[in-house]
Amino acid sequence: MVDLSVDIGALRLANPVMPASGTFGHELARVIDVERLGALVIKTVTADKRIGNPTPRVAEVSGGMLNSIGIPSKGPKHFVEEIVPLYRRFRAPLVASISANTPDQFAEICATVSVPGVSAIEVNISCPNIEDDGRAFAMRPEPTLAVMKKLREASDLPLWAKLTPNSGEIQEVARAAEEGGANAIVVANTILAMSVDIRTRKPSLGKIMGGLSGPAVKPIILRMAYQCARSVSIPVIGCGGIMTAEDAIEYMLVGCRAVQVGTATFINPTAMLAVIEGLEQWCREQSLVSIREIVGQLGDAGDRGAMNWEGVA
Amino acid sequence: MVDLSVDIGALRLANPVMPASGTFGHELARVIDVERLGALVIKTVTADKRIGNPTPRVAEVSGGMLNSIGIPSKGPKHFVEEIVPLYRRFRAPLVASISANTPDQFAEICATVSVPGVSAIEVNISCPNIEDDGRAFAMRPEPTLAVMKKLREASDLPLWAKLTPNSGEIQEVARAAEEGGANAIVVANTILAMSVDIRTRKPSLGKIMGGLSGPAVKPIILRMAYQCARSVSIPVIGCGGIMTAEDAIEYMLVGCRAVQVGTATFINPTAMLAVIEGLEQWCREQSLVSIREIVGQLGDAGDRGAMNWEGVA
Amino acid sequence: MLPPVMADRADKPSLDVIEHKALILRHESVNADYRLIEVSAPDQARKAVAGQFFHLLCPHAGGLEPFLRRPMSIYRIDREAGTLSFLYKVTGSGTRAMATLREGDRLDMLGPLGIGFSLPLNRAPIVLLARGVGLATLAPLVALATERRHPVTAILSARAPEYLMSVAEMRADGAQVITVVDSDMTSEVDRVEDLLHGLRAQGRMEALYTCGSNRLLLLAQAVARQYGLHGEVAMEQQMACGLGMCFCCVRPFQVENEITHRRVCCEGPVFPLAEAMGW
Amino acid sequence: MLPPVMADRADKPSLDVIEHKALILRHESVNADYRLIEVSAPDQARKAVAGQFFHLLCPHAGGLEPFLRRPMSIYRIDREAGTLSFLYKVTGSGTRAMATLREGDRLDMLGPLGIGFSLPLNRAPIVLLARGVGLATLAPLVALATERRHPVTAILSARAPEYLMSVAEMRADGAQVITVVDSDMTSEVDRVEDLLHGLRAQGRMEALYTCGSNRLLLLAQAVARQYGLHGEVAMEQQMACGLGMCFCCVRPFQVENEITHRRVCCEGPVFPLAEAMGW
Ligand SMILES: Cc1cc2nc3c(=O)[nH]c(=O)nc-3n(C[C@H](O)[C@H](O)[C@H](O)COP(=O)(O)OP(=O)(O)OC[C@H]3O[C@@H](n4cnc5c(N)ncnc54)[C@H](O)[C@@H]3O)c2cc1C
Ligand SMILES: Cc1cc2nc3c(=O)[nH]c(=O)nc-3n(C[C@H](O)[C@H](O)[C@H](O)COP(=O)(O)OP(=O)(O)OC[C@H]3O[C@@H](n4cnc5c(N)ncnc54)[C@H](O)[C@@H]3O)c2cc1C
Ligand SMILES: Cc1cc2nc3c(=O)[nH]c(=O)nc-3n(C[C@H](O)[C@H](O)[C@H](O)COP(=O)(O)O)c2cc1C
Ligand SMILES: Cc1cc2nc3c(=O)[nH]c(=O)nc-3n(C[C@H](O)[C@H](O)[C@H](O)COP(=O)(O)O)c2cc1C
Ligand code: FES
Ligand code: FES
Repeated sequence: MVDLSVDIGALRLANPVMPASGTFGHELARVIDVERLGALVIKTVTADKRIGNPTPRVAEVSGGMLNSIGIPSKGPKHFVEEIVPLYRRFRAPLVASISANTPDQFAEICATVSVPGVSAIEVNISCPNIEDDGRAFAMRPEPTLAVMKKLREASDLPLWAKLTPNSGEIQEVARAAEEGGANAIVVANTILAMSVDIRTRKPSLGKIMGGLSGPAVKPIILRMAYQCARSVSIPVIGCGGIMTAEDAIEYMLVGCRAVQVGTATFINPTAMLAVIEGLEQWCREQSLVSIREIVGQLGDAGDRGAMNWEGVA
Repeated sequence: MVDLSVDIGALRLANPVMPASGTFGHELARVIDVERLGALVIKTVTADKRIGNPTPRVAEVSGGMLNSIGIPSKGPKHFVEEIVPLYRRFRAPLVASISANTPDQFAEICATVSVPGVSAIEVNISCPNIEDDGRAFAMRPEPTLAVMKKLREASDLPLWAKLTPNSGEIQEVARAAEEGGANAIVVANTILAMSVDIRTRKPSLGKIMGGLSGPAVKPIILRMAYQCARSVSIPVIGCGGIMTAEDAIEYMLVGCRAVQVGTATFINPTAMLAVIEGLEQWCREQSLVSIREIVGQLGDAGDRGAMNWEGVA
Repeated sequence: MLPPVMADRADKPSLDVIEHKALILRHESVNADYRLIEVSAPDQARKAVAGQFFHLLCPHAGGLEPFLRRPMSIYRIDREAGTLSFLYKVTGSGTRAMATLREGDRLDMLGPLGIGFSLPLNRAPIVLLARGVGLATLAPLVALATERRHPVTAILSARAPEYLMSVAEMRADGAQVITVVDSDMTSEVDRVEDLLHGLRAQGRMEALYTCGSNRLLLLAQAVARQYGLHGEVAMEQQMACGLGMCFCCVRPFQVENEITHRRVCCEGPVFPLAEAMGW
Repeated sequence: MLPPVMADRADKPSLDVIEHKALILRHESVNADYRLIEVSAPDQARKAVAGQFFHLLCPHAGGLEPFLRRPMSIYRIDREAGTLSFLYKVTGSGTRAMATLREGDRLDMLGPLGIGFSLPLNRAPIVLLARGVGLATLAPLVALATERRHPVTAILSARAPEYLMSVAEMRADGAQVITVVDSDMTSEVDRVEDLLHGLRAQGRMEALYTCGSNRLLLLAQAVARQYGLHGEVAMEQQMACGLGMCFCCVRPFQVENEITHRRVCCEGPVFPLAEAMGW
């Protein structure tokens, strides 16, 4: 019997597999047994009410999809009163995801959603900070540190900082999040991208640009997860292009304590359960007692030829 | 008869299709008629001599490949004396690609390779600048401006600045390159990525991390090309994941004057010729007189539903 | 205006959605554009309601494309035989890939999904106004309504006679079918409007259902408003999850002069005619 | 040490490489691991030389994978019949996809590529030392050498007798074949070394060729050095372009105690035995 449980700070998860925010809702319980998931991370809720971006909001690209949903939101009050209760019936811990336009708004909503029934808060700092002319908080270390400190003061719940892969300095941003009091970091959100329908000559998305997700992003996000895991001492949760247990194992080998699965669920609603089963089977094959044994166990690089690279070994 | 010619600054190309640096060499003339290409961009040569990175240097990923070649180089003298003459026999203009570890070395090699037979110089500022603790020049606007000014002084040939998609502020970098005297910008180099062989638990690449190229990067680089084309007035050359004429058309619609094809040539050595033929045919179908008519001709975003988005249209 | 019979709605939270690889029993082309695919799916056939759809995984035709699932309305439900059919137009990568499936292959289908049509009370006569793909969506409503003893008139609009579909099936199901086509201009909006007023005069129109054309949507809205009819429209939007989780599939609706945004996959695809927005 | 006959080399700049979708004439499994595929390719067969390879495009098995081409040595060249064969081991995504090809399908092949084997002068006797995949690479050298009247001894090493391949073919081509296997320990390095000294004593070894095993490479280097033999080894490395453009396929070599890096695809795959580096 393999032990799949992992600890994200103080929070113990039955297994390292959870949905990625915005790709999961209680509706999935109509198709699969969501009780079996390590945690239930739900759609980001913003401090303000939003209708989201004009359609089309989704487009297909090679090896993935673009989305420009834009976080439609009914605000924190509706979230606490209407959404949180919907998840009471599930055993798996509920992880809220929040976002806001300014550090103060962010801290305010963070406090508001720190209610019983919420086990941790994923702070989606990949969204625009209007005080830094629209740049996402997590684009740079300074605003990341500033907002994390405010968030830390606003709540006693575990805070997971979700980073943006659009930053050119994600390691520094990860360190800033840790310094600011994050209990874990999630690597990462979608990569800004676009596509064009050459028949109509229009952008495929109503917002022109949107977030790329799916298998196409995996090698990029895996690299960032590896860099971040080596830069911080808090747990790193990998998220990007995970379709199979093999993908999840790659993320854990480079140092991730847990993983989030997003787009895969759209293709196959049972994808997360298949990842959990695949992890368990792989552990058995490798005769591992606990999945925790593989976290960060990346071997040395280089083939045999590399041994003589600059002279006889 | 369709006019496929485009102007990159003062340099007129017979058509907008050229190879991406490092994915082409005179060896391709053994398989296809390279005379038909818009230009011949060859492998980057560095100021110093280098053996390149240990093997494995290549790995397959979903929708693309990773490489960690690391620019093996015999230096500028060998380039001018041995390589440039090899291309005399071809009609298509030769574009050198250069790189260096410091702005001064960069300027020096730029002057050295400014010889007859070289029609333009692609300056690969996506490589580490040891004076900015190993960060690539093009990661930030300031070092980009600084190195471009030095390069501009060093040569009278057209300079094409090749940017890195790993930057979080590619528009600002593009503007800095223009301000520094670039005659065109190439968007973009490979995206830093990695993958793991879970059987051996080793990184797939000897260098652990390497550059992602191929269809997987197209939506990301297309977005950057779009952003850059709107930020600068010099020509933008799109480069990332182009496998077909349709891909090239997407790049031209978002504002690229020309395109470079890299990885596709490895899969199909005739890919560039197929792109040229496809462009010509598409122009005929759209009854265009010149391919230049479609540059930047991106239509308005949004579907019918979007018309009533926030109220009746 | 007659209230809808909620009992016919399929959006009960209790409803569980099935992901299943169903055996393909039949797969043939109906005309130059359309193909009909029939699968064995007894459980889904028992649950499925006219107006609902399935989210179909198209076979990979080399490349990960088609990457996302494709939504398709239920065209025919045969509870006895335990079969479901889809009538689809070959459009792009997904439907092209679907067209390659052979009898005996499996079709990975997720569903039934969404909210189906609701019927007025007291066997009131209903009118269907369908064009193009809309036909596939409205067809099963004929069977449902006639089964429930509602007199049904179906106005089918198409480019030309050869593009008219399932006229015979609908007649067999007991509907009066009126066909109009562009080729002889019978499909023009004002002429279809005359038809509707005529049907109303004959007492054959207490409720109005439409799908597949913006012009017909606007017409149906006007006529329904004029006579205070119960009306419904089935709408389309690009989808990712098909389950209500991703908010890709929203459309704007007008409720008391307020714009609200609804998800086609779970708050539709069938919506109150009065609230839909055309352009 | 005998100089190689440059005439046999295939690296003339004049050589043009063909990308062609060749008809598959035969495709069968040889044993649990290996499959043999034969294609019709008259032009390539005329050009191809033992030791060269083709860069093969594997069919897409759903997903863009296998993305890159796969290098495969020429196993058999039949100029009269205008056919080429490859003997390959089913390893991962690419070869698995290749294994799905059927007779009558097309195989997209780029080549011939690289530098082939060169033979010593004066019909000098040669010895081949092959293991595993190395056999596929050395096999055509038997035909080339016997054709040129070189006495050929082929030492074939394998895990067990059932994994020995093309023993009969080589004998038919006129080679003396010695088989050694792990299962009875005849394949151990020191016993193979004894065989080589024996062959030298019998005057049957003026040149030595090897492929497929690092242990055998080190042995061959030692023996060739001892007797001053002309020696060659065929090496492998991951490839992208296969044409010498990308520098993915380099390996380190030792030339007068200097390390130099060479591209397997165009400076090899056949290299001077003395300069190759084992580990
Ligand atoms: C609820 C619902 C029911 C439908 N029922 C039917 C039906 O019974 N018969 C039928 O022929 N068609 C139906 N459609 C439309 C059908 O989904 C599209 O024709 C199909 O997705 C096109 O896919 P493609 O890859 O062939 O075309 P592409 O244009 O290549 O598709 C590209 C992307 O756009 C999406 N897309 C394209 N057109 C539409 C559309 N009209 N609606 C939603 N998404 C679209 C695709 O799903 C895909 O993600 C229905 C759509 C919806 C929303
Ligand atoms: C010049 C040359 C000649 C060869 N001749 C033969 C032959 O005749 N018969 C035969 O069975 N094999 C031969 N090989 C090895 C063959 O290329 C690999 O077995 C094959 O590429 C494996 O691909 P895969 O997708 O099945 O395995 P995977 O492990 O899935 O391949 C993953 C990646 O690694 C590369 N790769 C894996 N193993 C090798 C290898 N040994 N050499 C080079 N690249 C590799 C693949 O090309 C692919 O890019 C030769 C290799 C070279 C370089
Ligand atoms: C349709 C869609 C909606 C998303 N919404 C959110 C969101 O609200 N908040 C958030 O932090 N990430 C959101 N994401 C990003 C995902 O959580 C995840 O980071 C990303 O999709 C990469 O994972 P994947 O490749 O497994 O999908 C969304 C992604 C998709 C595809
Ligand atoms: C094997 C390989 C080697 C490369 N070498 C260089 C190089 O030397 N200089 C450079 O500027 N870009 C180099 N690149 C990047 C390409 O020029 C190009 O920017 C990138 O591959 C994206 O284009 P593609 O998706 O069409 O391949 C290399 C790419 C590959 C795959
Ligand atoms: S398709 Fe995901 S919410 Fe409708
Ligand atoms: S494979 Fe490209 S240089 Fe050898």
